Amino acid sequence: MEFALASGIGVLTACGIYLLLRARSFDVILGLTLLSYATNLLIFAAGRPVIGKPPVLREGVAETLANYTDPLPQALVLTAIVIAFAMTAVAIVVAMRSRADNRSDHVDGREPDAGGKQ
Amino acid sequence: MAHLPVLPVLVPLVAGALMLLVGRRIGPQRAIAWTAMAALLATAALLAREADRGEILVYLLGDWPARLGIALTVDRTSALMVLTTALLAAPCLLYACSGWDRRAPHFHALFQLQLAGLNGAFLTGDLFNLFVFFEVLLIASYGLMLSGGRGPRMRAGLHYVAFNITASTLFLVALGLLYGLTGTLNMAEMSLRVAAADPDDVALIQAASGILLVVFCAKAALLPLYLWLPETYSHAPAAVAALFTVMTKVGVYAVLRVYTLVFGSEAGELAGWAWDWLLPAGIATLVLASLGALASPTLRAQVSWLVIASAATLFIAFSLDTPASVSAGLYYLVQSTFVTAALFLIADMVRRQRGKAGDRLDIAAPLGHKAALGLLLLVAGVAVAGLPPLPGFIGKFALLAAVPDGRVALVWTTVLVTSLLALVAMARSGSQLVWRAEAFPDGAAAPRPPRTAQRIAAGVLLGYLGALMLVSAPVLRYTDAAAAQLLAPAPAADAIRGTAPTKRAPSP
Amino acid sequence: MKRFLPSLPLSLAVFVLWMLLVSNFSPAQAALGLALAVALPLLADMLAPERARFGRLPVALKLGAVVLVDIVRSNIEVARLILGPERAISPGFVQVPLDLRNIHGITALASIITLTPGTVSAELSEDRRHLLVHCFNLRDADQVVATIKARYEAPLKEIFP
Amino acid sequence: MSTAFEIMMVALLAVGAFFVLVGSLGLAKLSDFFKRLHGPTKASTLGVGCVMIASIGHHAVLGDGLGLRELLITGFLFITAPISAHLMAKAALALAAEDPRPSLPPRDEPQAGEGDGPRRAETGGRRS
Amino acid sequence: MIETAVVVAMYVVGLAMLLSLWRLLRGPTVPDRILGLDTLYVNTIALLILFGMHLDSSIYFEAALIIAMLGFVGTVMLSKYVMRRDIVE
Amino acid sequence: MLELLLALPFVLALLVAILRNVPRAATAWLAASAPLLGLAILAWYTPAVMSGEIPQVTHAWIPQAGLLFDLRLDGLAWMFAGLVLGIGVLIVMYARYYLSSSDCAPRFFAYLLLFMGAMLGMVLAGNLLLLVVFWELTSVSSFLLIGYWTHRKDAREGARMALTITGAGGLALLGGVLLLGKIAGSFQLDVVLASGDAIRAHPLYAPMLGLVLLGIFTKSAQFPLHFWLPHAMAAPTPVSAYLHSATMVKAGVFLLARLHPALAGSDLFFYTVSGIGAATLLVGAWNAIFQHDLKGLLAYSTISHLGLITLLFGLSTPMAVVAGVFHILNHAVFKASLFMAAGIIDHEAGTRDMRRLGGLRRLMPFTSALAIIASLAMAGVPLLNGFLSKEMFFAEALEIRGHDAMRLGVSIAAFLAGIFGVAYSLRFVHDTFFGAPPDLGREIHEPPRWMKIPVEILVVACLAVGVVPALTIAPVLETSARGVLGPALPEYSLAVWHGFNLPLLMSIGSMVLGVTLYFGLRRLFDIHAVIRRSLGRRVFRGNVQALLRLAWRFTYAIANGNLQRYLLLTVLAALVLAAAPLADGALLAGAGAGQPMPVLGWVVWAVLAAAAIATVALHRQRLLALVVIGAVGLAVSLVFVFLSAPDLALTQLLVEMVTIALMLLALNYLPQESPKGRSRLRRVRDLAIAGAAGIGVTGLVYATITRPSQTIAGELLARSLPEAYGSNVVNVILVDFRGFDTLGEIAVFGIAGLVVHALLRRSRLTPTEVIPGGPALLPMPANLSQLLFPLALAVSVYLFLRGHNQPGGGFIAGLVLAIPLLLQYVIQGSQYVEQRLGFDYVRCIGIGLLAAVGTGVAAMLFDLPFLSSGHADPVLPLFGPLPLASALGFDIGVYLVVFGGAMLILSMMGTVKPRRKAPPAATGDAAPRGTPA
Ligand code: NA
Ligand code: NA
Repeated sequence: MEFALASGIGVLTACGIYLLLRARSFDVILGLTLLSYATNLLIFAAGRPVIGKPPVLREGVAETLANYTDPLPQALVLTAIVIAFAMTAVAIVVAMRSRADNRSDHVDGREPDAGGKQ
Repeated sequence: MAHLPVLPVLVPLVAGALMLLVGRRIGPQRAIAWTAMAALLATAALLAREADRGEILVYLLGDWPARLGIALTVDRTSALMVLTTALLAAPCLLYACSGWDRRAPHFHALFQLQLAGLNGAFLTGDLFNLFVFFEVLLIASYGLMLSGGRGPRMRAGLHYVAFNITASTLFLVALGLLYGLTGTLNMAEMSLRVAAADPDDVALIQAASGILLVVFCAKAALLPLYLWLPETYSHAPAAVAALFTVMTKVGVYAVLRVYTLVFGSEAGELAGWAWDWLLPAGIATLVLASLGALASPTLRAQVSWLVIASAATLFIAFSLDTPASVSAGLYYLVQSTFVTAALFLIADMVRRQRGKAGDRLDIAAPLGHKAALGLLLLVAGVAVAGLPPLPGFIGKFALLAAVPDGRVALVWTTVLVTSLLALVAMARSGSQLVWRAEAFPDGAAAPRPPRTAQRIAAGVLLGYLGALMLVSAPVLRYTDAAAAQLLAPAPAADAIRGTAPTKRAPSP
Repeated sequence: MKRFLPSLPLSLAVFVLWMLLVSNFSPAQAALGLALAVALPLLADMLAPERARFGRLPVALKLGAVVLVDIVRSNIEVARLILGPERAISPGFVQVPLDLRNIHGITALASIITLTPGTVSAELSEDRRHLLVHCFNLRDADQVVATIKARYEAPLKEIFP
Repeated sequence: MSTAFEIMMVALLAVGAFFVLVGSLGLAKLSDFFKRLHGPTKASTLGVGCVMIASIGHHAVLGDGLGLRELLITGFLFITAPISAHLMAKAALALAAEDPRPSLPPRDEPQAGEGDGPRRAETGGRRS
Repeated sequence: MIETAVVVAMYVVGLAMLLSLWRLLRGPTVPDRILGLDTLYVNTIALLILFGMHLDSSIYFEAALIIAMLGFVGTVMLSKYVMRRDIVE
Repeated sequence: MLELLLALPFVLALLVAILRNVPRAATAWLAASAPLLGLAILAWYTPAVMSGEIPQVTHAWIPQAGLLFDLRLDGLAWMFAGLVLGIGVLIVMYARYYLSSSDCAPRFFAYLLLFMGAMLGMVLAGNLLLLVVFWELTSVSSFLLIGYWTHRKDAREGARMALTITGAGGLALLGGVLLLGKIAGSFQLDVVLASGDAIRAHPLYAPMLGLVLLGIFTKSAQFPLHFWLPHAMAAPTPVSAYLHSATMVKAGVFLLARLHPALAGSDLFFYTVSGIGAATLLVGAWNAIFQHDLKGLLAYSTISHLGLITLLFGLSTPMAVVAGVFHILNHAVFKASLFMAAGIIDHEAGTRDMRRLGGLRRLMPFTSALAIIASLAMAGVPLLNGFLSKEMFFAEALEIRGHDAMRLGVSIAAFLAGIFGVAYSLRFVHDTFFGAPPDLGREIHEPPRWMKIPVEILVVACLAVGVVPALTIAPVLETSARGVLGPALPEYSLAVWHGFNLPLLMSIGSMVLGVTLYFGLRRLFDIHAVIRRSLGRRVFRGNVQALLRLAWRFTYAIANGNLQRYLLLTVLAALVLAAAPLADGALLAGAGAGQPMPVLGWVVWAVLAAAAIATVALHRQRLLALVVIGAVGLAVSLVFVFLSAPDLALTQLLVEMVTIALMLLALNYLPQESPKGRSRLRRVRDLAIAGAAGIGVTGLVYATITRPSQTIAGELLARSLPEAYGSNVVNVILVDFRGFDTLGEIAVFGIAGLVVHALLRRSRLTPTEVIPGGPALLPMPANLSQLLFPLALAVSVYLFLRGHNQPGGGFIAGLVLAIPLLLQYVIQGSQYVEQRLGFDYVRCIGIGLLAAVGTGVAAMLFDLPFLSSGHADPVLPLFGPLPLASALGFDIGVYLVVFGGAMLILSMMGTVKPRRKAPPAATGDAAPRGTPA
């Protein structure tokens, strides 16, 4: 299972990075979204997740890591998800404004054919 | 007083939240902003005084032992950073209050939240919490930079945002791996575990901390990650760009904090590995940034490159890893923050006095209010080029004096040659902007003079430099002690881990 | 009364939902459920200009039973068609003329049509006189229309007068 | 736990899983969007419904006592499935190259006010 | 026996998910893909309930409830986009 | 008192600069008062200094770094201070009349006084670092002075050139001084001067000497760095007279004298300094002959004389040192007067070009006489001061011991330089004052009296020293030489007549040959036609241009404004730093065995991987990518579900929906498709990097999570219920253990809302495609969603309340509140919803933040740290026990911020469309309604 988890994260990372390196703002944002999935899973994986032991305490079950998975990475991922969403929102809006103001959705604000070098 | 360490975060946070309740009326917003500013200055000063007693203040949030919850840790260095930020913020706020704050929606709220983020990043002793406050300050900086802007600023903003989100993603990757390998997020606790790491884990820990290093260097604009900074800073509104000068310092600070405490002298096999990378990177960055300053088409771009150069100088100072060099670096950090901030403000005033030419260096244009602006530019230029007697010189010579014997040739050559490049660059700009200024054509009215608030703001920043020059001895004594504290992390780590909660049971 | 309890069925639904969610009955939970049952429909009412008038509970229950049976029956029917060869299927659209005028009634009808496998309500004409229905296997359009009108629309007209 | 209960549970699970599968099979197999649109209904009605009932029984007998919370899931599906089906159909109609809709019968004489009233009430706020 | 049935049912639902995924990836039209995604959500509800039975835990109920209640919002928005481009008119 | 002496010029500079609108005379007097008072103070010290005392004051500045504010008035300092102040007075006097009415006098005098202060500080400094401080200050102030006529290109260029060269030298000097301090163990001059032997024996002596000499040579314009000096002549003449004859260029030789005891005495020193000095001596003198500009000639002459002084100090014998000190004085006096004379000529004739000048002796006889006398002093004619030191120089050259070749070379150089010196002096005199009077179209007459007085004083000094040296200069020379050599001065005599010896022969020879040379050259070719372009300037400009070009090319080749490159470098940097330590296969060492993988897990894996890859494959068709990425989100939620993270699954699901909403809203304003990237190579490269990163991450994660965990989380589990009163440990961490994170997190969320609001509030963006027709009417979905709405709200409240003990909590509940509302926006339109449910989302965020902070602050009232949780269990009469945890208050804050933030973002994005075309029926401007908040 560890390998599946690790390789899933790897696939997400690879896909995310490929999109991150594209030239259009929307593609970059898609890439960042995929990367944020990857990082969330990565942090989550750092807690050595197991099946069926959610960290919600039940009566009569000893409160040890033998009975519950590590809750800390989950809390971290929650924070990370929220922050990633906030960042995505800002990035999207900036991309919209950049497109509207600069008449191109190229990340550099100009079509590669239109403008030469600086 | 017991709650002093948390106040630098709470005061601006509450102020920022209150801004949202008063709506768009500028009067109440300014009142809140200045009240908070005053409170923050007082808090920061008190904090520095407390920290200078030599003990590490540990504030256990939620009354949890440091390794379970989040602990704020105040040593001399973090107190110095908080104080620097507060001192910097006041003139920036003043400058913005001359009109920009009306034009940029939510300026005051974002400004306060940015301060909260900065202070949080300086004070926290927890690695993940550091990430969170990085994000707070970053997202507030997006707002500050872009609110009220358009066109090219949006393009620069898109770069800035995308770049930083990428860096933050890497931050999370590093955090996840480090947590997976050490099982903790508290830096003091982590330092202990890194020191005692299984030999099989060492390479992995180093890989993780390598990614972390990339993140911090990206925020601090170190080679090869510095490229985002010039366009970002030169497109930001003046007051904001001035405030941003402390943001690269956050990255430098984070490197200093993490790579002295967690991977510092106590870290066993990993002790100080990062410095081997940072010295050449810092030197290369310094050279490139100085060339950039020379090549800049505008004054603001030039100042942006100088910001990078100052961060690179800091990296050089810190990577030398001696108490004297770290101390010199801390001193240099403070002064370079003020001087580059002042230059951003001056550049803006110059820009507004030159009509369409703006702050472009390749065009001769009339300059209104030449005498005052010329004087400001002169003082700031002297300071930024590291000429005596201003603190830039003191910091530089303290740094040079602190270079250990083996590195003298390399570091001295770099620092001295780049100082010359900075000098040439500033002389060129001053000559182009002030000296070459023609008279206003007949009939053309001279631009409205810079507002008093703007001039005072720039003057205050330069005044800091004067003050810093005069009290260099006590400041350097403080930074000496701060460096000693940083480079001997064991007592700090013990203090943090050993601090007992008020009511709760301590951690075993 | 209407002012504080705009829609009794909705309030009831909220209350039932609450009690189902919290599972274990306690006076405090019941009180909270009641409070929500009053408050939330009021809030929702601000968004809904057309209030539902709900009558004839027995008819509604009977209709519910009919629909449940139809769901099971048509599920089997459609499953058989899906598993069989595709040529046996001849899909098509029909326009079902509506006598219902109440939007709640139309909504209920459309929902029932959709929930019953084999038919999907695709569009309500702009004048709300016709409902476009797609049939998975349309043999006799008129019969489909007649069935819908008789089995579902008629009781709905009673429920939502 | 009686055998009858067990058999019932297994049957419910079998039926539920079967219809979920058939729904997706239809989705994957059929050749045209509007045909496929019928598939998921099986999953969301009978498929999930049967699994829900099985779950209620399971938790009532084997777990922490009777709870009817699963009914809520079916309830919500009954509210939401028509909305999504309706909108997807509308989307497909909007994209269709040629209008597949049978023509409407000739319009009746407009009955003054009656049909328009509610519609205006509904949409009035939206047009500016 | 119930346990086996639950596990088998989970595999069947998993198969259904793969079929839905196929449609999602295959298209050909945008509504087809939306439909694939929507079905994937519905399959997930069944899977979550089965998983709860499998582990004898009701802790996954909320997730299923949320999907049932709000999972269609994505479908609605995507469809609205296809229809109008502007999802909040 | 020494402090006062030093402070005077600075204080008066400030006064002069501040006091605008006072008469020029008053400004001048104010300015002159600084050197005058300074001279008085110096006079007061004179007896003490002459008697061998060294008055000294020390203040701490940065003692720990060795930088003391230490002033020390020994003989050398005393002499230089006198020079700086004395000539300073004359210059001020002269400048008062020299400056035209359009020049800004206060600025000029302020700069001049600033420079004077810097010079004084440098000569008085008793601490080497302090000396460097003032040294650099002279560079800066001279930059200002040279560039004083800012409208002139040559002035600006000359100023920058001077600053560049001397600034570079200053930096080198800083390095040298730091090394010197390191070697000597102190920066205090006393200590350094006393440890000459140790210094010369130190292995760092050579680099130290090189750096210090670089500083000295740049400042004193030694070959080959001499070329800046002629270009500095663009400055007003008082500046040239002061800086470029008497003071600043003397700073270099001053330092040479100052550090002589510490540095001199090695072969390295001897050869380098005397070699450079000799070269400068010749190059300067030869070039001076061919200048056409009076000031240019004087500048090259200055270079030559500075070379002479340098050479003398290089020879290092006590006598040579005395001669060097002596020549410093003499040169200052005659050269200052010559510059002033040149200034007068320029002032009166309007030109300094010797090709256009001539016959001035008839038009301004008195000035001409003065200038001629001074030129003769420059040429080293007997009975003038220049002669004396030149004699001493010849004598020293002939007496070099132990280096025969050197003796010969230096002697020849000295002789040649003497010849050239006579030639250019002659040219100065002949071309300017003799011959036919020019026709310059203006009347030329004697300058104002006060402008001449300074020249008179200086020329009188030349004569006095030259005729009766023993009575005039001897005590001064002795005092100042003692400052260099200490009490043991060599025997020397300042008599005019030493008998008929070789030096005298050389003097006479050079005189004769010099005259011959000048007239010979004139005979041979037209000296006026010779245009000597400054090679140094060309090289300098070329270098600066090349540097700028290099900087430009380098900078913009790297920072080319291309985000893709920035991101690529970031990714690569991370890859390299992560891979480096693992290169030797350390990755898998220590990895343990994993858990078995259920088949169903592979299904989820397949959904995840397939959807992620499909997102990449379809990314150019953006809508499709969005549909597919939804499946990735779903798969991630499923991973969370299966691996025991219900809270995460819920959050992921909800955020997924909001994200899709966000992207769809944005997609309306972006192109529907991405154009295909032009470069296939780049795609392949990116794929390779992405693949490498993917593999790397896989390896890192696998290696990490197969190792045993050593987390502290066990303690969190154990202390969650008893101390934080919650059984959902994840939520307890969020609102209690790590509540501060959550506070930051909601701050981020709230700020995101504010940023979006700020960016979109007034913007009206144009959609890429507008589908014709009115807004979609969706009566049936609207109806159903209205039914759903209150139910969803109830679920939201439920999730909120139970969050502390079961999956749920403020964040999830906030989104469960927001998404149904979003659905209302989608189905009913934003105006419809906002008219009926008028939330002020901005305020909602503010209140939420305050609620969260307030809950934390409440703990402070109980003397507990911020965010300490509290707990109460009141039993209500009818309802039974009511468990209350303070965390609930915090969670309310989270709830409000999340709801407010999410809705603010979504509603803003729904309201940016442009004004819709007015429906046919409507008239007038149907502007969309204002946005919330
Ligand atoms: Na149906
Ligand atoms: Na002539």
